[in-house]
Amino acid sequence: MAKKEYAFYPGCSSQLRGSASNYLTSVNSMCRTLDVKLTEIPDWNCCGASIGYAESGELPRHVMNARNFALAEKHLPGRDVVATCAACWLGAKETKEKLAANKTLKGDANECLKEAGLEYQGKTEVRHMVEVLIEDLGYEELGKHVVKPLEDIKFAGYVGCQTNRPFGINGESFENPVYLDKLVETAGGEAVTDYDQKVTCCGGALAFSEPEKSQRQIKDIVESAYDHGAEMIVTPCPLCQANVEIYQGEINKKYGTKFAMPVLYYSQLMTVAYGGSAKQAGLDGQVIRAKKLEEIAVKVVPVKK
Amino acid sequence: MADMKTAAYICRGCGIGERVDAAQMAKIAEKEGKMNLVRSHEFLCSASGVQMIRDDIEKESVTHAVIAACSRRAKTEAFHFPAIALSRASIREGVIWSQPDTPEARETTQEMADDLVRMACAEVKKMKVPAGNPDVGRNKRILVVGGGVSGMTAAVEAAKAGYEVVLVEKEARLGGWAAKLWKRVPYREPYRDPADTGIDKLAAQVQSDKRIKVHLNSTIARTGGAPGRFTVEVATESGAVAAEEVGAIIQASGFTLYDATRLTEFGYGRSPNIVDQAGLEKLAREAAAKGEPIRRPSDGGEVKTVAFVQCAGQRDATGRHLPYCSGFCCNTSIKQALYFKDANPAVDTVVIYTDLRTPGNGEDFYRSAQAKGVVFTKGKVLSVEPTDKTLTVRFQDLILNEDTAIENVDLVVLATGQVPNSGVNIDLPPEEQEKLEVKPVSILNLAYRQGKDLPQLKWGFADSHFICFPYETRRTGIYAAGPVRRPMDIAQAIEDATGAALKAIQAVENAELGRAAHPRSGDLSFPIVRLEGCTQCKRCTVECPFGAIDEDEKRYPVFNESRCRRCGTCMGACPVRVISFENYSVDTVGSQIKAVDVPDEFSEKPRILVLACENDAYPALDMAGMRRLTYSPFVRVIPVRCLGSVNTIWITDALNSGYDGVMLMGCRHGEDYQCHFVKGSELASYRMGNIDDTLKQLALETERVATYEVAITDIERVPQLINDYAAKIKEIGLSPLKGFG
Amino acid sequence: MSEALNEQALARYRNDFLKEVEERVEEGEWVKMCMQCGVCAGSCPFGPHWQHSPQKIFMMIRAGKREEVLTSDSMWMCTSCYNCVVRCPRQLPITQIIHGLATYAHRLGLAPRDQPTRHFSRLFWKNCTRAGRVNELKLTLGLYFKDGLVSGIKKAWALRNIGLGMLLAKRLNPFELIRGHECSDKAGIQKMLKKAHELENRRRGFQE
Amino acid sequence: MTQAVATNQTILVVGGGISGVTAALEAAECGKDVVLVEKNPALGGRTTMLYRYFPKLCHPTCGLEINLRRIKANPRVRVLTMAEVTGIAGTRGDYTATIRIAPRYVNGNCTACGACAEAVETMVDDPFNYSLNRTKAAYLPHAMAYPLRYVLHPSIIGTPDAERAKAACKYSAIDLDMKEETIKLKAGAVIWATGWQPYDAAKIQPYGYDRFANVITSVEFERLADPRGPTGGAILRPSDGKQAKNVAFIQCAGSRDENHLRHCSRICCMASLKQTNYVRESYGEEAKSTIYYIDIRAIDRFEEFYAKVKSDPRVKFIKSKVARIAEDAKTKDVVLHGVDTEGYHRYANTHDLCVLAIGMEPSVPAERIPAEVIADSSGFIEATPEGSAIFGAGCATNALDVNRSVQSATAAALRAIQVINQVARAEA
Repeated sequence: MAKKEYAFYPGCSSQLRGSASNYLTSVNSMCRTLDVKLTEIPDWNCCGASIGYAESGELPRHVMNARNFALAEKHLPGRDVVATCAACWLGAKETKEKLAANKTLKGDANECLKEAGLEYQGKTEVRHMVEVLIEDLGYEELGKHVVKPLEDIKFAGYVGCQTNRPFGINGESFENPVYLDKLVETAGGEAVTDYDQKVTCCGGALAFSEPEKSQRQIKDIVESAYDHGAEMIVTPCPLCQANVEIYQGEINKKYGTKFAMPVLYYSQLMTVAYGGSAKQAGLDGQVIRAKKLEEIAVKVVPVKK
Repeated sequence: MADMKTAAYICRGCGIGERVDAAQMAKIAEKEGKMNLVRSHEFLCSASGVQMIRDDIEKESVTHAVIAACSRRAKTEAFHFPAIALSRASIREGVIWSQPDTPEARETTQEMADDLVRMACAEVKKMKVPAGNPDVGRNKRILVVGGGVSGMTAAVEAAKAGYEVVLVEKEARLGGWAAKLWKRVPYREPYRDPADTGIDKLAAQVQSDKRIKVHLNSTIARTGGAPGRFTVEVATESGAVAAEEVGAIIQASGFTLYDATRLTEFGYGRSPNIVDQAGLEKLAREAAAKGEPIRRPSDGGEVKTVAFVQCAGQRDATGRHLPYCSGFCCNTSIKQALYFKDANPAVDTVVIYTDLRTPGNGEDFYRSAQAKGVVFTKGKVLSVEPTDKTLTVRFQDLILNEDTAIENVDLVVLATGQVPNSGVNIDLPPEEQEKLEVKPVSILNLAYRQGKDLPQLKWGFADSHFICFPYETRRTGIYAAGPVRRPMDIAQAIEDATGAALKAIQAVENAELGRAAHPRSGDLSFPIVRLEGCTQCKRCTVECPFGAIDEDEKRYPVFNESRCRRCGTCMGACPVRVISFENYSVDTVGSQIKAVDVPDEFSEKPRILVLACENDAYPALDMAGMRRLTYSPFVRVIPVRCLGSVNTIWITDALNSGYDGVMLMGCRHGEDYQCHFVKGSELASYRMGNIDDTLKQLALETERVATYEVAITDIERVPQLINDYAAKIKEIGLSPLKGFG
Repeated sequence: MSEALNEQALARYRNDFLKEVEERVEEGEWVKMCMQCGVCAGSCPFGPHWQHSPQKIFMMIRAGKREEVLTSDSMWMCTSCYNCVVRCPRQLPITQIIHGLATYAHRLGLAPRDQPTRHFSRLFWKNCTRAGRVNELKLTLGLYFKDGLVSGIKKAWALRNIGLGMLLAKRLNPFELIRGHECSDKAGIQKMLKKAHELENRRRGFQE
Repeated sequence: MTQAVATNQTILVVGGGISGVTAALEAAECGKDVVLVEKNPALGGRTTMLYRYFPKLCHPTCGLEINLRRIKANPRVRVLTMAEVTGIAGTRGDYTATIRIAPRYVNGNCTACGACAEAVETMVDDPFNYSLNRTKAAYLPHAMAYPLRYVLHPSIIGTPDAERAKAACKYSAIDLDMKEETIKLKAGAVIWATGWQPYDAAKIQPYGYDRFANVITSVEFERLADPRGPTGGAILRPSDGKQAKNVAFIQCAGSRDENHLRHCSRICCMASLKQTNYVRESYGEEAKSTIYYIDIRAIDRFEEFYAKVKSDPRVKFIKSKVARIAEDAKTKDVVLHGVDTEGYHRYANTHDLCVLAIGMEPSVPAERIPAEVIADSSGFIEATPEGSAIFGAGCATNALDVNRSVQSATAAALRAIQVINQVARAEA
């Protein structure tokens, strides 16, 4: 009997060999250590993301999210839905809020779901994996499992947008959230607490359509991490991770910079700190290798009694 | 006086005993001060010390006492002996705390202490415990001029407190402006919808209250007397005149909307479809009466679009219109826009403003109007042009940064401002009065020497100049309330009128007991004049800042004690010195000046007299002492009620008796004056301007008399002023008049 | 079809653009609540690229500048960072309104023709609704090849390092071209969405 | 003092700021008995912490001196300091208030000679300067404190410092055994005048009050400009004590904001306009003030003051709600980011110091008042329920300037007197 059980909504990017597959890998390893059981929502679908708006309109977008809730309510009743992707979490949370506030919209949504033989009740909560960690387990519990503190690595906690706004993590500020720093410290790493690009937008989906503009954002984000002496960036968001990591080469070309800043997920840090292997932490999934972290991952530590 | 028994009490506490020779001070009190009783105590403000004084008052029947201890501003509870004449010598703050604790300074410090004892003894012997004004007015009825919201509120609130009220309204019915409104701005949660004016209810309350007597169609023909005994002639249209006796007056004469015909750029008068806010209220009431929507005045056509022009003829920098903001108009336009929106959401309503001013919960009303679809556009209206049926409003959109226009506007509402109904501007010289195209009609017709109406502060508003004391008009017992005082809305007018009612009640209560009103609240002393010595020069009647003094047919001054604020400006003005207060007179100060021991010309020790306003300069000096800031030991400080009370004889006496210089410290005057008696410090500086001749006659340097503006916060500056002046005196040398005095 | 839609809208709302937005744009009823403080304009990461800032767009809507607003490129600059939403003193859902306006402009065919974000947005929606899940490879390629084969190859070549990096990192799956991730109940999803679009059109008063 | 005798013809005034003091005096000068309860060790409230008043730029202590003299001269007003009303039982015309009085550790013997302050060594935050500096743990609250009596900071009780203070006092004025006491007081009517407090600036996260040294509030700026303040009146910025010549003022810091205070705080526009004068006073032609605003609310006659400031070439107005503040890591200058909405101009302006024109909230929100009142959505007292005699006054009722607070307090005094007179008539 696992300590905690959730209905898991991995989201498109986290699928096998998806752009955030390393996120999924590390989350699974981390949760194994923490005895958190994630049961994938059967046949879950894309959240539509914020970028789908041109064609989606309002109701279709909500219906996409409502379907996932409906599936969870049907197959995994009583369990909170947990999302690892910021966009999935935001989309689902917004839908839940809107349908709760607007009876007509809820009615419409259910009329649509009927077409797929489903019904949305609105009983289920949606949570971000970070909420599970700090609210359901707590930093203390998270700390207990650390066997390989990530000593002398400086991390810049890059929270980005959609895990932070408009909902954010309870009790955290929109302008200066500190939970990533706390997670880093819990994992025994050093957090760059005065990192001033914490919540700067990476351009999000516009990284594809407006590369120049987005890469200017990303440049600031990475540059400031270097300025503050960070060796790695850690983030809770797949899109942030991808944008900030993979465009560094492009930026170097454009601006003559020499960026090679590893960008990781908090879950990868936790996995390594929990004694997981580089593979279990999905470190092989880094486009820019996180060498120092890999070194710790291979280190053998005496097993605690 | 046979029954005078004097005593001096010298405290040795707070280091006085260590710093100066208390025994010597005691001896001086006895020998020079001629005190019948002299005691010294190591801790005078202690229970035992205070008990000692009490016993002397009871058993030894001491009537006049000197307390040589701390400042008159300290330990007031301990040294509270209302039954006797009391003079306090500030040995602590005024001497040991403001002088360096060094062997070299010991001698001059002692001299200071000794002099302060001499001065206190001299003063107290000239003082009397004020007996209070013998012929006080006891009438406690309250006259309210104006039957609008402010007036009716004042009446009702005063009546609720148990006072009788006479209310005079010039119109045939009560209600004033508020009665002309269809609805009022909300004043309670949720601040969403226009509210009922409640004016009929209020009027009914006034009419049904047996304590309130109402005169309609009436004006004030004459107001004579003083607080507690005003006699008022109420003239009705019919010509009949009713006499009313009242104790205090509230002037709630309200406002008139700024004349929109002057706003040619907005086309007022060129189309019936351009109205001011009052015009719109009229339309709204008429429409409501018919149960119809508001229609286009020109042809009764349907109103589809309404534009509201904010700050019409207000906040005007050109000098052509009102320079101020009337405060109420933004909320009023919002309310009026909702007249349309609430009736029919399809009507377009646009409010064109530069700064939208909806303070407090007005913000909710603003939000409510937005939610209901009122459009707010930040812009400057350039013109309103009548077309055949409708109007075109041209304006500069300040957000979109373009000149643009709204066409086919059915109705334009101009938010014009409030012009106070404050009567005659008595400060305007006669020739200026002549120039006015419209001769203002007096509201109160005061039979006062200084003019018919309340003095105005600015732009006709009869407001107080004081931020901390908003009800301080310059006519004791007469209070302005509502928009005549300051531009304001109904909610504030109600609050204001209630406050004014309290002040009126307070005025009649004070008058009955012969007590002064603010700022010398409770003071029982009052000016006493020896008419036999009076030369009818009229200075006192002209200069009294509060118009307390009239003139009889023989041009002798007639003092109205309960109008008086006890500043002593009359005393300072009087060239023959026939005006005095029982506890504050030419003598009480003059004798202190003379009591000081002025060293001879060889001593190298100048003496500088400081006459300091007790309201600001003296506390500043006091606090300088508390901060142990030192200043020249050659100064001798005498607090005065106001520089206005300073009689030039004090200056000449001082110079004649060998003082080397005189410093006058008073409050700031001119625009933004700080003088609590309005004109005191201004008059003083004017009088001192004339003293130069006197100095020349005495063959003295003009520097020997200097006037300073001192604020209560000048704690660091005052010692500096003194030291600089002492240096100046050293530079020009000691007075040649020493030894002649 | 979109032209017809536009004609119909013009006819229906005459020149009351504010009303049109309130009825037809997601969260449009909030536009009137703006008090022109400008905090949104200053909070936008792509702010400098907005020809008209959100608060200005709201003012233009009130001023009836329909054409200017709907053909504007500005709405397409929104990165969905929600800075404006959390800072707005009137709590307007600005991000949703801006998306809503873009959607509407797109529906009416007034949005700038080859606005890249507009293109990517439709591509994404098509991609993720086809099988219920995103096919990242097709999505990316679709973007590159939007202007035809040649420019597509150029772009792909220019960004080859990225693709390669992702490939090596096993975060990009070439086989997705043939067969990507899919939901099993594709049909249900299609039906469901068809219904959703019908209902939405009815509610917003579009008839096609 | 604590055994104040009171009857149901007594008026209880809660709060000794300018509103409470005014209400108490106006009532007493009508011949009523008043007990004035203040939670701080001295009367005067927030106005004493202001450098100057708008629009006259005069000094608050000037009026305070007059009011204190009125109190000293009027035996009908009895003052309880360091006292808080914790309960009000009973009904109109017959209330019993429970008052908790904190120990001052200094009794009536105190002559304010200052020997204790010289003796103690411990320094504590100076509340009079919003803790911008520190003061001796035995202190006189301020130059014009009434009662004119020192206070011992509770933190030193039981330490040698307290003993030192005691030993230094010749007049056995220091009583270290003083305990908190609770008294009950009768009253016929209550005037609630607990005033306002600045909104917690740290909650306005985009402005980084909690992160950037050179972002301060308008109330703190008053202390900087005041000669009695922590810098002796020099406008120096906190980070490095450098002269702050280029100052930004951000209006509606907390006010008019659904995320913070829903209401408009009314005074902040005038306060900032006034404060540009401080900068001008200190730095003359080198002074540079910039006011970032939504609407300038210089209501009624204040418009003239606005016009005057506007005509000063050294003061700039930008119609914009600042989006966020960043700090220059090296210089610690503040960089304000936003858009001037008049014509849409983007800016990133660097300033030495940024002053947040902080909003007003009731210092005791209605729900914490131990009696039933009708409140608005911000917790200000809106009205008195039918049949009650608990009347709001001053900033407990609304965001008001000094002038309006005094009006409000004067009105409240009459409402209380109406009740007292009814009681008197009934008992006569």
